[in-house]
Amino acid sequence: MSQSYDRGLIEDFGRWREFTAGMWAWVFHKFTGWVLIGYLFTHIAVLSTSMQGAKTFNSTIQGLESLALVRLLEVGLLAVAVFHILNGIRLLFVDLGVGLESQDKSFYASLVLTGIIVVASVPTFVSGAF
Amino acid sequence: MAQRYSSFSSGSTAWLLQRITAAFLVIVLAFHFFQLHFVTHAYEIEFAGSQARMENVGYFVTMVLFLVTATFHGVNGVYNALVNQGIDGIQKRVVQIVLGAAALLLVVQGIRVANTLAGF
Amino acid sequence: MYEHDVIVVGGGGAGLRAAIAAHEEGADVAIVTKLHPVRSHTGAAEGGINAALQEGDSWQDHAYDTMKGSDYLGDAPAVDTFAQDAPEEVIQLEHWGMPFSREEDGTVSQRPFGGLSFPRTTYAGAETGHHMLHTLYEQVVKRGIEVYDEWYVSQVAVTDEDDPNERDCHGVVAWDVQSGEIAGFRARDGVILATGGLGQAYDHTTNAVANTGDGVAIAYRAGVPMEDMEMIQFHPTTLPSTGVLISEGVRGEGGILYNSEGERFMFEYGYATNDGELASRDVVARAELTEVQEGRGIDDEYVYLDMRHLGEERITDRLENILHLARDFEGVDGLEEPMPVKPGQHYAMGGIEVNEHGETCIDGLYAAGECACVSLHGGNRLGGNALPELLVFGARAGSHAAGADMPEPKIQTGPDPDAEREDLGVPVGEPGATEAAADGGAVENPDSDPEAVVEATAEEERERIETLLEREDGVNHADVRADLQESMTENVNVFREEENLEQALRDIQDARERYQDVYVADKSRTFNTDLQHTIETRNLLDVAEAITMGALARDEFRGAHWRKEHQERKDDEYLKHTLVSWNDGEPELWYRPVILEGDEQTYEPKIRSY
Amino acid sequence: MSTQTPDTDSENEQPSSTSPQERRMAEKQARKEQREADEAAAANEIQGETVELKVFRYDPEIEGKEEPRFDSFTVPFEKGMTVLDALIYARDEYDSSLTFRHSCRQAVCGSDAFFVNGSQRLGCQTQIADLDGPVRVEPLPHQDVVKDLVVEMDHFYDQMESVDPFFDPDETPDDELEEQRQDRENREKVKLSTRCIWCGACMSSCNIAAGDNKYLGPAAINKAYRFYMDEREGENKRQERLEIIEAEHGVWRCQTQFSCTNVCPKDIPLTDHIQELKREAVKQNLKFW
Ligand SMILES: Cc1cc2nc3c(=O)[nH]c(=O)nc-3n(C[C@H](O)[C@H](O)[C@H](O)COP(=O)(O)OP(=O)(O)OC[C@H]3O[C@@H](n4cnc5c(N)ncnc54)[C@H](O)[C@@H]3O)c2cc1C
Ligand code: HEM
Ligand code: SF4
Ligand code: F3S
Ligand code: FES
Repeated sequence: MSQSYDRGLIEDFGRWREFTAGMWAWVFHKFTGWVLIGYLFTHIAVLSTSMQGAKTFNSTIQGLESLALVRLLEVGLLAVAVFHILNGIRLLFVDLGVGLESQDKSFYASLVLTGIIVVASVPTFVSGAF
Repeated sequence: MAQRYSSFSSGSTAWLLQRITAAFLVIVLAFHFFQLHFVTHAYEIEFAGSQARMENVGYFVTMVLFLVTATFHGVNGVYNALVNQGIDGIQKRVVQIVLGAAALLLVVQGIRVANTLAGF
Repeated sequence: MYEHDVIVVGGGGAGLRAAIAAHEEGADVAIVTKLHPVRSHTGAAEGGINAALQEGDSWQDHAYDTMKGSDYLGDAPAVDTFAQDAPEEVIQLEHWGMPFSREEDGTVSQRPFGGLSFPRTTYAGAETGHHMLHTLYEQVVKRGIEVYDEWYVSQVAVTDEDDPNERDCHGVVAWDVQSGEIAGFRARDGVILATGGLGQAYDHTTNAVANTGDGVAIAYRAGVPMEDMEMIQFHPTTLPSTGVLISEGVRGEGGILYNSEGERFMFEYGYATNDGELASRDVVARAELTEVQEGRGIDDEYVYLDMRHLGEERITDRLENILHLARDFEGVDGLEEPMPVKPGQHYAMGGIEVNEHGETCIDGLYAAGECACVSLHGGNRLGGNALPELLVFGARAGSHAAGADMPEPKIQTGPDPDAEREDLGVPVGEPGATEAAADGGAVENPDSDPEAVVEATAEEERERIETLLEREDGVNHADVRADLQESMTENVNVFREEENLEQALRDIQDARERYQDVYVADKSRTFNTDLQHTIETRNLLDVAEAITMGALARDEFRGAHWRKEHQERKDDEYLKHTLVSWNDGEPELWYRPVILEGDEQTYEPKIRSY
Repeated sequence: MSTQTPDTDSENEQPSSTSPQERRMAEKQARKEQREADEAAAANEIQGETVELKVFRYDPEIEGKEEPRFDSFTVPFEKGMTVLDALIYARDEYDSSLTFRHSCRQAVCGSDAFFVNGSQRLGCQTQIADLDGPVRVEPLPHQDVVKDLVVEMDHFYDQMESVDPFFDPDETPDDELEEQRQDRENREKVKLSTRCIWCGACMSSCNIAAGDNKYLGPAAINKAYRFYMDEREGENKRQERLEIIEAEHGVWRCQTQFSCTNVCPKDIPLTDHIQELKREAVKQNLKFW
């Protein structure tokens, strides 16, 4: 057998510039999914403070909520969740075989909608923190 | 020839459940976010409030279901992502065990929290 | 050394069908092919497969049309066998799942085609060949037939008796393109050559780059005569830059041809005052070339085929794939502009001389498909008759090689000492044919043990390749090939004049001499296409020479063969096949009479008019 | 009747003060310079429009090519020129060792799928005029490179063949001349799936196939679809084939990236077909509940 040259994984990541809509959707969906499940773990961990009693619970939550950083992270979480939901819905349609021809458009729509929802929610999210 | 499988674990079930949980999550997650960021603002959250909500059986059940479906959905998603990256053999076994344990832990701990809150 | 009962060289329609047939006969078969089977040029066929399937049609009619189409240069036993076997073969394909186009009631559709007295062309959309090729390959996979893909066969291993009729073929020698390994393949029962067309002898062709006439040249150098090589079909509407075929459908739907003056020349200049654009292929091709030669071509090269007037709706409905072809391969939008077209080489009616079982004169050596000449198409192939040929004669060659019982053949093969010979008076042949570096001819081999024959041939091949690779400087084969193609297109095209044909022979001779100094710049053993093309060019020289010799010798106008000096068909003189034998590198041209007595009728030469 | 002695004889006899190796190297150098000069001259000579090609080069055996690199070629542009035409020109005029598969020149043989300006395309089906220069041509990503633009296809073929890609009815009509019937509608349904030319572009574009070597890949799944949906197919085979495609590395691996559908030169709606098979598998399994 002749040798052949395996260009390895670097290739894939080097090619991100050439990704098309469906691939970006896949990348983002993956990323947001992982963030969400990561968050779920942290979330439950934080809530577990309630098991030590109401005080600890309250002070932890309010302590966290008073941090601007946490507020910003929450906006991030919202963005992540909203995108995952919208693109998730898009994927559900794709699974049903509906609207496959406009899969790229629906992806862009998810992005735009996510943007709008997040921007619109910012005031509610950060109010009181700054 | 690529190998054949006896297909003892049907991928279709996991796939379908991932979609069904997703559909369910759309609703609950939206509700959850709305409830805790818009109806009650996050910074206003207090033990008492959470307790009050949790004492409602309907809410309690929804939250537990939310937890279970989200866990399944998330963990199965992660597992799928890893299989897509071509894990196999021992590696795959380990991932299955770790993810399974993590999921179990998450669900158990989550239910305990909910119980505490509800005061059951 | 690899060993099998039957070795099939080539994985196109003919090769695959032969392999399946041999396998069904119980043989251990292997296909050795330079392209993966699904890459074969059978996949390019668009139009369809002829077979008399319907009520009201009969194999006799199909045979009659074929014989008439051949301009009475077909051999009746081949024509009859063909027409009789075709229906079963086509239905066989259907049973194998081929996605034929269907009628309302679910039966396969048939459409009319040029030269047929009945609509008997079955088809699968506009990509019949593609579906046929894939369907056959699927059956090969199903049967687990071994395929050595990307193995280039360069020689057949043949014993060295003086008379080719007494030689035996014991296998082939091939090299693995990917690794450079050269190996012998021993065939216990037979070798079937199914290497396809030779369009690369011309620079403008509908054929693939891989269609280099390898099988024809290999068999020729092993002692098998080439038959009717001068009979080359040209298609009038091919795209100038690539040779991609624009189907007759465009003209059928009402597309018109015009020249640079905007004249509808088929009528204006009286080439075909009745049928106009729909006159037969050769007539239209000659008309186009005349226009160009008389200065009314566009860019001195092509004419326009215009379908804009048909309207967008009709075009997208019926000719959509043409829009894609023009767009993808010529960068022209057929809805906005006329499409440039010119004639291109399309099909070789001639080839390796075989009988109706696919046997050559060398025992154990068979040929089928476009590389073979059972003498079915004679002077002119009817559209849709090549694909069924692959099936019918591929299957027969496969069965026979695997030892099936078959009746005595009626067609004779092999050099005949009593035949009428002709000397063209122009130098032809191979300088240095007997030198070590030259390939082909029977390898000297005192030992008649089959394995030794294969091994000795392989050894010779290793030496030759070594020699080619060792040369550090010399001529690039691409230059030789380009000159050859140019000369062939210039001189042995649709128009054939004595002077030009002689010029072509001199050019070929020239090219041969230059080829003696050919060198391979790429020294790698890995996927060396430079080496492969160099060897292919050598094959092209041999087939081009035979084409030209035949064209020069045949002083008449028959089928696709048009001679300026001889404008009529001469039945009393030329109802005979042209054969060219290798003869140690000095080609010898001789004739064998056409067989017109068929199973049920004797075909009477009639005027070929439609 | 030979009039000429083969070149090699005289060459071998050359009295050499230097070792043959050195001599060859020197000659090689000279030739290289000559070639470069020729190329430069040719490039200068070219009147009118030209195209700049950047082509990936690699050869495990040839010094200087063992490390992959890009070579540039300047090729005269002609109307209607395709990427394949440009490559052929570069090979025939400048560097005959430039290696790529190609055959039909008309998008039916599927041998010349390359990575052109960041996308999987057939060289013969891509008009240079449609591309931004310089045109960058690379071998298909995610497949091992054998040499230059030639990639290892065996894995792709294995995947294609692993779905039992052949028709296998339970029974065919007894009469040799009697065909099986197929509804026009059913033929329409499988029509697009039968157009596949095995070029491998889709497989190369799919990130999942890149990560998971066992994933059947879009082309093989499409092949399975072609038979699964054919009403003439036998029930037994249909079930068997379904099992193959719904195994762990079958349809479930597809993450609907759509890249396969985007690049397929035959416009086969691959994602569509994969999704339909997923649903089909779910349906079949639900029956047993
Ligand atoms: C554009 C076009 C349209 C056509 N349309 C029709 C039509 O509508 N109807 C019709 O009946 N006919 C049609 N024809 C003619 C018909 O398609 C061909 O004659 C036929 O397909 C040839 O098949 P084959 O099996 O002989 O050769 P091919 O399909 O060309 O196969 C040759 C095989 O041999 C192999 N091979 C070659 N040389 C070597 C070697 N040295 N070593 C190893 N392997 C080798 C190749 O790899 C290949 O697998 C058309 C032809 C063209 C070009
Ligand atoms: C709210 C509605 C949600 C919808 C509609 C949704 C939808 C989906 C869908 C359809 C997939 C499968 C993608 C595929 O297989 O191609 C998926 C994957 C995933 N989801 Fe969700 N999801 C939702 C919420 C969540 C939540 C709450 C979490 C976290 C707990 C989560 C975590 C994940 C993860 C980790 C993946 C796998 C991502 C990957 O491919 O790597 N999702 N989601
Ligand atoms: S499905 Fe399309 S892209 Fe994939 S191999 Fe077939 S033709 Fe090529
Ligand atoms: S690119 Fe891959 S992920 Fe699915 S849609 Fe195509 S197979
Ligand atoms: S050369 Fe055959 S597909 Fe491009």
